[in-house]
Amino acid sequence: MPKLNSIHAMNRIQSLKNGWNLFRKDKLGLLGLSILLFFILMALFAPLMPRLNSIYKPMTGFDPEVSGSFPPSKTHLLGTDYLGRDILSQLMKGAQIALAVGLTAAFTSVLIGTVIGLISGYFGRLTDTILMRITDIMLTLPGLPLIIVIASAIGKQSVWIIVIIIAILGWPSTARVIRAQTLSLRERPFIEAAKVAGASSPRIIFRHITPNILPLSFLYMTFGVTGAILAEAGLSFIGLGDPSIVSWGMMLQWCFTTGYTFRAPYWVFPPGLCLSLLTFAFYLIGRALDEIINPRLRETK
Amino acid sequence: MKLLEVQNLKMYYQTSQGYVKAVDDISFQVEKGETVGLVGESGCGKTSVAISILRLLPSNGRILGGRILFKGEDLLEKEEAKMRKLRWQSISIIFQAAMNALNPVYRVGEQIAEAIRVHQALGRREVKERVRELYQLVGMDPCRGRDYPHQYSGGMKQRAIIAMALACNPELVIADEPTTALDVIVQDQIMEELSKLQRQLGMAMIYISHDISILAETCNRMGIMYAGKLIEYGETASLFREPLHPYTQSLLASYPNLKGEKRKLSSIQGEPPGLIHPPPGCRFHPRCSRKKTICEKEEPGYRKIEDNHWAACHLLS
Amino acid sequence: MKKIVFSLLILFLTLTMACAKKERGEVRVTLNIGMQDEPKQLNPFKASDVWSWHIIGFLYESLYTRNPETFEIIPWLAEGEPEYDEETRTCIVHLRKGVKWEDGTPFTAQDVVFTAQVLIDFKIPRYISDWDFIKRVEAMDDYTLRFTLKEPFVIFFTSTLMSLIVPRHIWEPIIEEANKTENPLATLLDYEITAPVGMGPFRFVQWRKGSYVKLVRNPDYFATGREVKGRKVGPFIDEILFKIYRTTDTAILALQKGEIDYIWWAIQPGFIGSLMRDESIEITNNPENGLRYLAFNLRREPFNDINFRQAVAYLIDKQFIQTRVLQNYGQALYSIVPPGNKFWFNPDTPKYGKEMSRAERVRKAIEILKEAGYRWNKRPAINDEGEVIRGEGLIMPNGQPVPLFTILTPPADYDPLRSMCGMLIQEWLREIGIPATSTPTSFGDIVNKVNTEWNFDTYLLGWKLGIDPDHMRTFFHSKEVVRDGYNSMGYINREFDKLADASAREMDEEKRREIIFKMQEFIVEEAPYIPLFTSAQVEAHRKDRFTGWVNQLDGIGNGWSFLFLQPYEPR
Amino acid sequence: MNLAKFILGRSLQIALALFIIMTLLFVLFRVMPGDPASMIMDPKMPPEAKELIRHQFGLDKPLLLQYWYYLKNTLRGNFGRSFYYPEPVFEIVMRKLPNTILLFTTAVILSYSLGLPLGKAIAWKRGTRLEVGATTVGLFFYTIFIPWFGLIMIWVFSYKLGWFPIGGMLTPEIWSGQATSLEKLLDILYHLALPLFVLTLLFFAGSMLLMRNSMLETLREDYIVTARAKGLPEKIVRDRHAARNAMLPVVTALSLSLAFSMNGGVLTETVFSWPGLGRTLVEAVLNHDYPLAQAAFLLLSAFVLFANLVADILYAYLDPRIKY
Repeated sequence: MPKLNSIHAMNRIQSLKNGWNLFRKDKLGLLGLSILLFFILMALFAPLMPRLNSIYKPMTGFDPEVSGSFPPSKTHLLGTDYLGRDILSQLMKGAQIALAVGLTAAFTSVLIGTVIGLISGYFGRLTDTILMRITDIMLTLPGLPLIIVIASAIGKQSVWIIVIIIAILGWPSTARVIRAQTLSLRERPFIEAAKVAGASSPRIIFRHITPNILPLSFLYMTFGVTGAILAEAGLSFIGLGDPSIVSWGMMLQWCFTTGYTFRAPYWVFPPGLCLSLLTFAFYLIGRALDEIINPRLRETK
Repeated sequence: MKLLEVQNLKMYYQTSQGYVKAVDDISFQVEKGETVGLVGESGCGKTSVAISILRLLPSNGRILGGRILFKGEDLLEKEEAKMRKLRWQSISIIFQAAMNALNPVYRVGEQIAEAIRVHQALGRREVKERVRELYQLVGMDPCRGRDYPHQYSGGMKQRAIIAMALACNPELVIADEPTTALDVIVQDQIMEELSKLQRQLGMAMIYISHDISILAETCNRMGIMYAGKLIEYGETASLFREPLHPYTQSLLASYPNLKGEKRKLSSIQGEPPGLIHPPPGCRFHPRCSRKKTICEKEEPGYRKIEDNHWAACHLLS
Repeated sequence: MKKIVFSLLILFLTLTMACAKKERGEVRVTLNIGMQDEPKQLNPFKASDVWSWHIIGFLYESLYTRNPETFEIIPWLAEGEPEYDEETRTCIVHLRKGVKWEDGTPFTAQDVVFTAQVLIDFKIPRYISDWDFIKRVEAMDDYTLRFTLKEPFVIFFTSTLMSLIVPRHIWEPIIEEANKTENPLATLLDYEITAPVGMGPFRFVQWRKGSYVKLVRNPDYFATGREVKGRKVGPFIDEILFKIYRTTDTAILALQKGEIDYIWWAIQPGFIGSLMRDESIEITNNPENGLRYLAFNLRREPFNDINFRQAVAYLIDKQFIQTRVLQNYGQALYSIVPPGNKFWFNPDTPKYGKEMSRAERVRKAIEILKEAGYRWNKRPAINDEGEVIRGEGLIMPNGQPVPLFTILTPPADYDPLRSMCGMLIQEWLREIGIPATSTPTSFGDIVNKVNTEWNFDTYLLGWKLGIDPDHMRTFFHSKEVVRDGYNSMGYINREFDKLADASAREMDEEKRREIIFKMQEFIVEEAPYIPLFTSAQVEAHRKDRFTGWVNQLDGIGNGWSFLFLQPYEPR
Repeated sequence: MNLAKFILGRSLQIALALFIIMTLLFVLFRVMPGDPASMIMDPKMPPEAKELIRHQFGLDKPLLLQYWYYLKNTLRGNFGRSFYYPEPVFEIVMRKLPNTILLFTTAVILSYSLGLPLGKAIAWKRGTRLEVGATTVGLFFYTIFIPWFGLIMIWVFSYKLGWFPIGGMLTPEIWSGQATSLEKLLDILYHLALPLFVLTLLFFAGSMLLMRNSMLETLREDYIVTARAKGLPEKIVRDRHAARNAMLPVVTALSLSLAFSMNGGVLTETVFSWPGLGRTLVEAVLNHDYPLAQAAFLLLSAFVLFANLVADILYAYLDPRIKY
């Protein structure tokens, strides 16, 4: 039944080009995309820094001239940390880590969420009830505390373990949405047709339903990235991060534990700002995508 | 006397892709106490006409031209506050989506009472009494006023909405697909109910529907809309007897005729055009089986065929 | 709605601001001390953390104590030197008369006998090593004690006689209760003390968990008015308020705002810069009596090879650690006794790699390994510019490659210095193809793997030490190679055992010192531990509030400081 | 649906969730590889004490029996003794719980009472600069890294301006002296102000954005057009018809976002040294005080679940479709 004000409901955007045309009109989305591009560039250029000079190794580049934390100078554009390591190169390395952590964790959790949502939505009945009950419960658990507890039980402080934990805990919201979408897709005529034509369940799921929910999964991934990056940073901040890795959270943790918090703004400010900006960027992009994928949210009717 | 005159109305929606020309240069009139039908496929601009009359446009809707005279006064020039007084008091509307036209969190009776309170200085008891009356008028148990919308069946909701539309004794009621969501039996009941009420109360009505057969029995006059244009307008009998526009003809052909003879349902080829870049010339030409070269280039003007029967088609000249 | 919320907000803000400006109350001399954590407990038998002892230390006293400057032992609750008789292995100690517990009960020899009996009978883990060689403690009268030793151990004087004494009349019922339970020791240790009765310079008043602990001056303190090293013993402070700040940052801010007068923990170098600029704050820098070290599992290859261990010792750039990681607040360490312990510290132990450049260290390490029969898949080298060209695949003399091994370090939050050192050592070792991986691991895990399971390669931990160097005996003696023993490395050397035993029995200080020196050389040579550094106890206090802080090994937060502190009076 | 039935159903779900959490904790700390004893026993304990605890927790029994003991103990509030503090864990967490409730609930209530009207207002003014500005700022705060933001707040308001305390919950001078209860109350509020502000700002951003989106959805509903067609004044359409309905999904989202908000709660408590459960959890984990960490987490989850229930009841109250 058409709604009063959806008289000219747009056809579902199928081609990427149309999507991009819509995205281009979203100024906040573009802002997000440009911030993200900036950080991608940062991550890409990160390996170049140590090649310039070995003092730009983020972890072990101790500048022999500088023995402590100093404000920005010509050789160290953003200053140095307490061991005389270059903050800029750490920041760039941090971008790499943040993107890697965020994307891997988000991808994995969305993958899990999508599969669970698909199974739950497609098969329905008991499978659905059980899976959705679990999902509901998972959704009501406080995430970061759970990650903290699991990380402490495992005891090893490795960034990949953190990623795995985040990934495993992050799927429920995706699963829910994908399930709802699958439920509505399942009733569509073309699925019926495929069933009548004798297609097997996996075939229907992968050939017919999955392509239709992928945009939604992708959308949830952008939100997932935000969550994963913040979770890793939060863990690092409270001291459960991976000390063998230069992440922004670790940079902050080093700064705090060595007592430069209020003394070295050039050291505290960049990682925190980068974290906030990168997550902000992913959120903006996600929001813009949301408006494309869910036309109901779009301004124009 | 003419109750409502719509003159050259243009109403567009602004979108990121350009203007959606939902109502493009439409004129028609409604006499006092008369029933006028507007027919067309969904998305042709019928509802846009309705909400233009009430000036209830969504934020991106713009009226870009024309006049809407209600009892001689141009509604488009009225201040918002005066317009608000006029809504419901003089012109009320029954929306197409009965299911969603009632606010789910308030009692139905309260929603009707709300409309009365805004427009009439009545005491609490009087309002209550009026609501009871209205319930009885549409054939419902007044006690149901204490229920919430979700406790109503579809038909009941529609009746409640009708009751609400009649709350302030309006001079004109716009019924926008009042029965689409209901099953056939209820549809008939509601339509009968409405006709009865109209006769009883003597108000004018505009019926909007995609189903030409429903309107045939109730409307004095009828307008056929296609892609934002009113392509034919005339008295119902005349229009049924001699549909002028090819679109009207095929529209009539797709429904059982008045006598109830079953005819082969012939559907019209193709899809209605998008309204951002409607086809040049006659908007129907891409689907018209009898199109001429001129149809692609020049927009047809109205041709008066009989008294009160007009159509816009190059074939008529 | 909006208005209500807004006006509530305004009200809330004005109230809180008004509250902030409120005056502080009556004039009493209060010393405000910032602590990082609250005491775990006030039970002196169980408490093992510094925060608890920061409080408990004020409440109880011991028979003897150490001079604030020379660390020589001086009588405290006791009167005169202990009278030791070598023949009978007995020792007579006389007690000072007229000392009272804070509830007015007189302090007698019975309290000491009782305390000793509890420590010995219950084998209280924290104290038993100081008491298990004591055969008997008897009260000959109310003010005379006789200790009978099973074996002569020098720590009798340096540790045993310095144990805290608890009041018998308070603890006797508790002990009786504990004895009735299934596990008396656990009951005693878990016993929660809420209102401790002591006799120290301050009395316990209140502890609001998570926020503060309050102590007030003990007006009957027995030592008040005595002179020690030319200074009059106080306390000259009416009360002490211990405020708990979880982070150094907040404590520093509180110090700068004058909310506290002293931060009772070592602050990280990063804070010092901003504090130096503050006129009213003084930074003290005292050596710490402790060491951080790298230990090997000598049960495994190649750590059982002294050559390997020495090569590692050469590769570790302790000076780099000192200048960078410690920012020169602390010292590279070349012995098992920290240099701050001046009497016992042996300055002439072998100093691997001291004053050597990176290239020289690497060259030396390669040389040692080559001579010992090690080979490489890819030999590390040093080019003309003195840069190290990385080697790969170190192969042991037996033809096996050196396995990938771990350096267990505590996580950064526990000790940023050690986890950072772990990272550095990993890099230095890898340069010449030693496949080390620094693995930050929770402290509990390390303890479990190292002490209980002996399932480790190398680890990086630290010790906080006493003045007496007896710790060397416990760390490296072969009898400690037992589960949960101190010698987790599995270091067994009979020659060292002999030296260690002698050091414990030697009652003559000068002779003992020679033995202790020898032990230091021995261990550094053998390198079951590689001592890394001793950090500095850098502390901050306000100069405009109190004067008279006593600078000591381990900082100004010592008992003497609080006995001598006087309110600052500007001249 | 019947309200009582609804609440009962939700309570059962909460009970189930708690049961799953307990099981999860059991699996994590007892079954995972490594010595389970080391997770519930202080490595520094004397062997006799270890033996006692081993017995008490049934570590010498088969796993299933251990699980049974564990459930029984936990349900009785016997979380064991803390490794770090010489106290039963139960007492510690119960002392911290009110502080968390105070900070968290006040922040939630405050942020929603500010965020909902503002979200409503900016949705109504869709497309204006105000809306874009508020949305952008809201999104920024929604994704900001809380510890960093908290520290900046401390630096500005406590350090530079000196308006607020740096952390903690009370002023020792006031509480250890003879202060009246009012003064003590005000002292707590004074300490509460800054963490509350930070947490409120973060939640506020979320609630505002939620309300905005929900309001935008609602404004497309047909009954809004009906309301406007009825000639109702805009304010009534906005507040009575749109906002009232827009609240429903917001309340649903509230109950889902509570768990998420707790992340911010934990970090805020840590940064501001607020002696709540979140910081207790963090400290317990850093101290390897596993019994305390488990209990803090369990209680934190229970609190979130309970808050969920409250949100659900609120929803049932707001939505007549559930009430009857």
